[in-house]
Amino acid sequence: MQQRKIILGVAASDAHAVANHLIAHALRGIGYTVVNLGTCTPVEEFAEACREHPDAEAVVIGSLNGHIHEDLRDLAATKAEGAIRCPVIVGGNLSVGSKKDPAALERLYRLGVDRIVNDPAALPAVLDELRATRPVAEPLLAVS
Amino acid sequence: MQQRKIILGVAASDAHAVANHLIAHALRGIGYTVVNLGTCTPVEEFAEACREHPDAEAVVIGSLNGHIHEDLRDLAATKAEGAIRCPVIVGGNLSVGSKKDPAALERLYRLGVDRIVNDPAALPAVLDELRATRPVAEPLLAVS
Amino acid sequence: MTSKIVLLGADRAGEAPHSVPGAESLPPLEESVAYVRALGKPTAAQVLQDARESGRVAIQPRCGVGGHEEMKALLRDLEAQAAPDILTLTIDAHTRLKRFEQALRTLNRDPRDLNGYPLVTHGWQRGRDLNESVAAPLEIRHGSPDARALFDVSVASGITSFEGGGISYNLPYSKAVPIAESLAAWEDVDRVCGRLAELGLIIDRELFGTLTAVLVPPSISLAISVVEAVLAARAGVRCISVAYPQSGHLVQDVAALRTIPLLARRYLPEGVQVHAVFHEFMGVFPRGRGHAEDLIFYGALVARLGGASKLITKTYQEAYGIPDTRANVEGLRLASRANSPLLDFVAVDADRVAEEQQWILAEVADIVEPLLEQPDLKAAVAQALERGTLDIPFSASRYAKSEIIPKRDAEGAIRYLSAGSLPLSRRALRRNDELLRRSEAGGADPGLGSLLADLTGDINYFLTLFGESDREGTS
Amino acid sequence: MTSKIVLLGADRAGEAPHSVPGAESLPPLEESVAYVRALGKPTAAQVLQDARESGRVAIQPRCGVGGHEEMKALLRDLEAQAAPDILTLTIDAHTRLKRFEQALRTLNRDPRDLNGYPLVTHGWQRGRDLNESVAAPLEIRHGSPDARALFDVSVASGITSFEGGGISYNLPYSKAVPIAESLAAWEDVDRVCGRLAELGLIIDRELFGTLTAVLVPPSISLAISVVEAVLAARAGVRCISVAYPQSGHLVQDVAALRTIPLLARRYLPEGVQVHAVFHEFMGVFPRGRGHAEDLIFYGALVARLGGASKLITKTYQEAYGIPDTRANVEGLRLASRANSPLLDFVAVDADRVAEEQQWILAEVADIVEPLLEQPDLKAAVAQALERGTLDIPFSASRYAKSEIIPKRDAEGAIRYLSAGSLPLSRRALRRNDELLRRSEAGGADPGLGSLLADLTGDINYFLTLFGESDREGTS
Ligand code: B12
Ligand code: B12
Repeated sequence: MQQRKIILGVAASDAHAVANHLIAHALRGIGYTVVNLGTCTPVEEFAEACREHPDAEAVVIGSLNGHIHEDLRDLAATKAEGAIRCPVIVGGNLSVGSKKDPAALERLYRLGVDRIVNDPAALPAVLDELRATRPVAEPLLAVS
Repeated sequence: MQQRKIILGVAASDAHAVANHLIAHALRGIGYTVVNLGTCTPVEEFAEACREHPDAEAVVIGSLNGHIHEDLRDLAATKAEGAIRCPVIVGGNLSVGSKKDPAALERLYRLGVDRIVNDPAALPAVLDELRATRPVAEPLLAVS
Repeated sequence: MTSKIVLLGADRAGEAPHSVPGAESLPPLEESVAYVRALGKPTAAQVLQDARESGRVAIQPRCGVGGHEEMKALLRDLEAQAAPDILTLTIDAHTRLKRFEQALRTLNRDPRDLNGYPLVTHGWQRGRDLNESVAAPLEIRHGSPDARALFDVSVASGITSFEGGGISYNLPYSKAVPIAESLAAWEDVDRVCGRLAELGLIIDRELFGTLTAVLVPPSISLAISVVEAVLAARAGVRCISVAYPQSGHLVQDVAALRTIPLLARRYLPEGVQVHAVFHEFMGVFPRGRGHAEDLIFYGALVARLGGASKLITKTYQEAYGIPDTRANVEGLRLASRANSPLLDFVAVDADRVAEEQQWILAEVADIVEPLLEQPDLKAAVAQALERGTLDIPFSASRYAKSEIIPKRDAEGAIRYLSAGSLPLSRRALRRNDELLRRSEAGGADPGLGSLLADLTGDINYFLTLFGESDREGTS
Repeated sequence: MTSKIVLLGADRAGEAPHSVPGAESLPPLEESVAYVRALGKPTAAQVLQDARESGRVAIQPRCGVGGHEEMKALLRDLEAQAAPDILTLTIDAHTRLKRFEQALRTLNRDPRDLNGYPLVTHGWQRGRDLNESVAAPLEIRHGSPDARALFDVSVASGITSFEGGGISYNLPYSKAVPIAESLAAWEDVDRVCGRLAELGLIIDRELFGTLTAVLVPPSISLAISVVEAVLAARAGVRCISVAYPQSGHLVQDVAALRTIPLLARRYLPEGVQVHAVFHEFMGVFPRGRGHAEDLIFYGALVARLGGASKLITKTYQEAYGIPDTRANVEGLRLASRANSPLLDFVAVDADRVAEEQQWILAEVADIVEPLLEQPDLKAAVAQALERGTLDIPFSASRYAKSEIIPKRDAEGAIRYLSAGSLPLSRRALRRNDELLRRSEAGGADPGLGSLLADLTGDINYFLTLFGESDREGTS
């Protein structure tokens, strides 16, 4: 059986590597193939990876430095072009400042993000759920 | 020559003794006779001392605990009665709280205080000045 | 702002509890005990016990303002922002001296003119209201030679800790209250604590070893606390906190704090819980905010090193006046840092502490043992104060001779320049002399003028240490 | 709020200074030197020197917001309320990576969306405006593999301290910048510092030994700083600050800090001023405010014990996001307490520090000496990173192998679980093994899952220490 695959990376202006390393390790540990683009990854690089890995279930983007909105500026357009077709999950520290305004998350959805996840431990369940509800025809085996 | 004399004390609700001890010592050191009534001295006790020591040049009252206004409530009346005739000097910490409102000092003058002095070191000069300007006929030798 | 109120309970001032008209307005002790039980918060004694067991120093602010709503807001804000282990009602200086009429008048004119909360004037229902508005237990801190009216209202308010003692709340706080009177008044208070203990409610009775706060030699502070503790225990008190004021000298302070449990074992019956309480520096405080904060943190660290169960904090506004809420919060938060698990490595020279402790123990023994031998301890205390064989520096009261002249040695520890008539041993006196002589360059006998200058220098010790020579720091 | 602005100077990004169109808009170096002289404030280098001579630790915040007026207000407020010795312009993450267009766009849309001050975008006149609005000298803190455009604007702004280095501002901060490129770009920066020194202006060049901040073994941090310092000194830099990040283990941190002057003596020419800088814990910060504050104070105390010239502070909001002004002020004030003269008695076990220091020195020597022997040090560094004989954990960059696996020993010190291809001596490797084995109960070879769990545990060291196991503290 084919391994499940995701594309992982950190947003374009963001160099925080630790969570990225750990999430990649953890997903590999439960059987995923992780295409890890690492830190400082612009949207077009995610799109390229999608082209190379059409079987990827999701693009999973971390952002900690507060710049996620500018860094994902081109996401909606890229999705509209069809260059990214799978769901986009975002997690991390998603705005600048110590007091968090939920409006920052609203803005992300408007930018084309499909799911916002806080805790990396929740990723497998979210991936399962997205896979189960995905509008594609080909039959899939849900694995947990 | 007769020694100069003052009446010293701390306001009625106030038990702070240290500055009182030191001021008494210091004035004695420069030749004053100090009638020290000590802490917790109501206005009537100052008036009594004035009766006993008509030669006192001034009544010098310390207050640190912030209660000077209530403690000197009867001062104006006592002066009006003639029970205290010499000038009344007040010093210390003259209101409650860490931010000081000059209005607190105004209120003291209205209560019948003649001089407000911050630094005990300034007392001799103030006493000299009060003595020099005092409206009594008898000739006096100014000593510094 | 508090609406006008009339005087409640004050008519009982100076009278023995439950024996005067007006006392009907207070609930019976049993009801108050039940109230405390239903309150759903630990007693102060429990908090102290827990702190000791967990190796933390419990932290408590000084706080008291005149108005009731203002007091409630103050307690709530302090709790919300700094979560002290115990909260305080500091009582105003009129109430302390039973000047209830003046307290009432000031309260009705402008509560901000009061330097504390006039609990007797506000009455016990408002006391309960305060008690119910915070999770921490409350202590009454005041300075009343005769606190019986205040204590009754305190108990009725469900307050489980009460500061004071017949010596320590007389000599520093009043001019003309005979010591026999204050001892008798406090015996009444302690007896009620005994009855409450029988009813199952332990009141923490804190003794004000801080005394006049300025240059108090440790053995004076501790000796007076030992005497008061013995009297309290005999009257039935079951939880005693012995407060000791920071001298500013590390070894001396740690030694003094660590001596408290030894004194308890030596002079008090078993079954009495005894806690060491440390008062952050109680003398002339530096004016510069950073300097004041350095001293606040240092005090808290010394409390930890000395094994105190509780610390009473100061604020960076100490030199200026009663602090505002924010300064109080910041003082508490800063002091809390000294409880940090990351500071386990901080230590003090154990040998020097042990040596200093031996001397403190010996001096305290010299002072208290002749008294404790007497059949009537209260009478013995009154007589000793008259003779100067018990004494304090800078007494506010005529009933102490105040012959003691304290002086800092070269290292800053407080010693006896003159022990007055204290019955200290020759050895102890010689050691004090030697330590002080080391600090004199010339060693010549100082004149009176220089004595005053020296004293002032010692009083202003921390101003000098921080270079605030002209007393004008930056706030 | 800042009014819309157009891009100045950014066109020079990535180009050598003074060689591209647009450079005309910047003043000549001579003018900037004269400007700094006329500014009437000490340089950062002077402040550091003064701090060292007076035995104080200079204190500096991190601070940077997007808007110009907001940045000015921030600097002024921090100075008015906490008087740090040096102030910071923290640069936003777009500018760091020369994404000037994105910085400009965000600035014009909403400056609050920037995580720092986009100095290149604002331009040098605004830089001078900031400089003139406070008394303390400024440092630029950023994270740019190629900082030449930023440096030019910084010099033109009269800013006398500039952080970074060809390794330390590449590997943690970018993914795909070849090391040769960043080394060359930083050599340009350092050469300009050399010219400025000839013109009489000493720029403090701080090296970012903090690296990826999470579980960085001290010998890695110091080895990379030694290499960068040697390169900087060769390029003409006269004042070098070596920053070392708190590991959290007292002896290890004090030893590492005290090793910095020894390394300077061993590897740097005379005439180069070298300062040790301590970064308060740079890893995962506790969320509870009291816990965060405990860690902040502890860090400051360790800086003092280690003899650092400067401390970079954190705030109790670290775990949440860029702090607000008040949190920043409180962090600075709290850290200042560790400079208190009252804490002279606090000491650390000198023997253990000396032992740890010997090991750090030896490990650093193992790593750097093979490189320093090479005729072309820059080339040697690039090659070493490729081979893993120079390496860092958790690299953001592809140009480090990141084979090192760090681990805390039983006491919390950071050791090498795997040293990857680092040329550590057998002795050093054996000691690391032994220290780590002591922390394993069973001693069995851990599986991959448990390795990940261990690593996460070590990353969350202070969360565990403070009992914030679920990462949800109280703010
Ligand atoms: C020691 C002390 C005590 C001791 C006093 C022991 C004793 N019997 O003497 C104890 C612990 C008992 C005590 C009790 C209280 N205190 Co007290 N105490 C202090 C403290 C720490 C030092 C005072 C002192 O001795 N200084 C040394 C002497 C030499 O200087 P000084 O008193 O500051 O006086 C200087 C000037 O004011 C001036 N001066 C003083 N008197 C006079 C008189 C004249 C004529 C002149 C010209 C000048 C002058 O000269 C002095 C030298 O510069 C001060 C805070 C501080 N300053 O650091 C608080 C302080 C004075 N106390 C204060 C208060 C409120 C109290 C209490 C009411 C408790 C409370 N609610 O917190 C009780 C008072 C009880 C009562 N009935 O009065 C407040 C006053 C607040 C305000 N005005 O807003 C202060 C400022 C503390 C504070 N920040 O809250 N206190
Ligand atoms: C280590 C660190 C660094 C290191 C990073 C080294 C590296 N290359 O990895 C260094 C020192 C280089 C650094 C630099 C900067 N940093 Co930084 N850094 C941190 C720090 C201290 C720890 C981050 C970390 O590694 N945590 C360990 C990992 C395992 O946890 P985590 O990253 O917190 O992520 C958790 C969640 O967010 C989530 N998560 C993270 N990613 C993802 C992804 C997905 C898909 C999901 C589901 C979940 C998820 O899961 C993790 C576990 O719970 C945090 C503060 C803190 N948390 O204590 C600041 C912090 C993240 N940094 C911050 C900033 C701003 C910066 C800088 C811009 C500098 C500046 N202006 O101050 C630069 C960024 C440069 C750039 N181009 O991005 C801010 C972000 C501010 C904001 N959002 O408001 C923080 C919060 C610090 C602060 N309070 O200011 N930083």
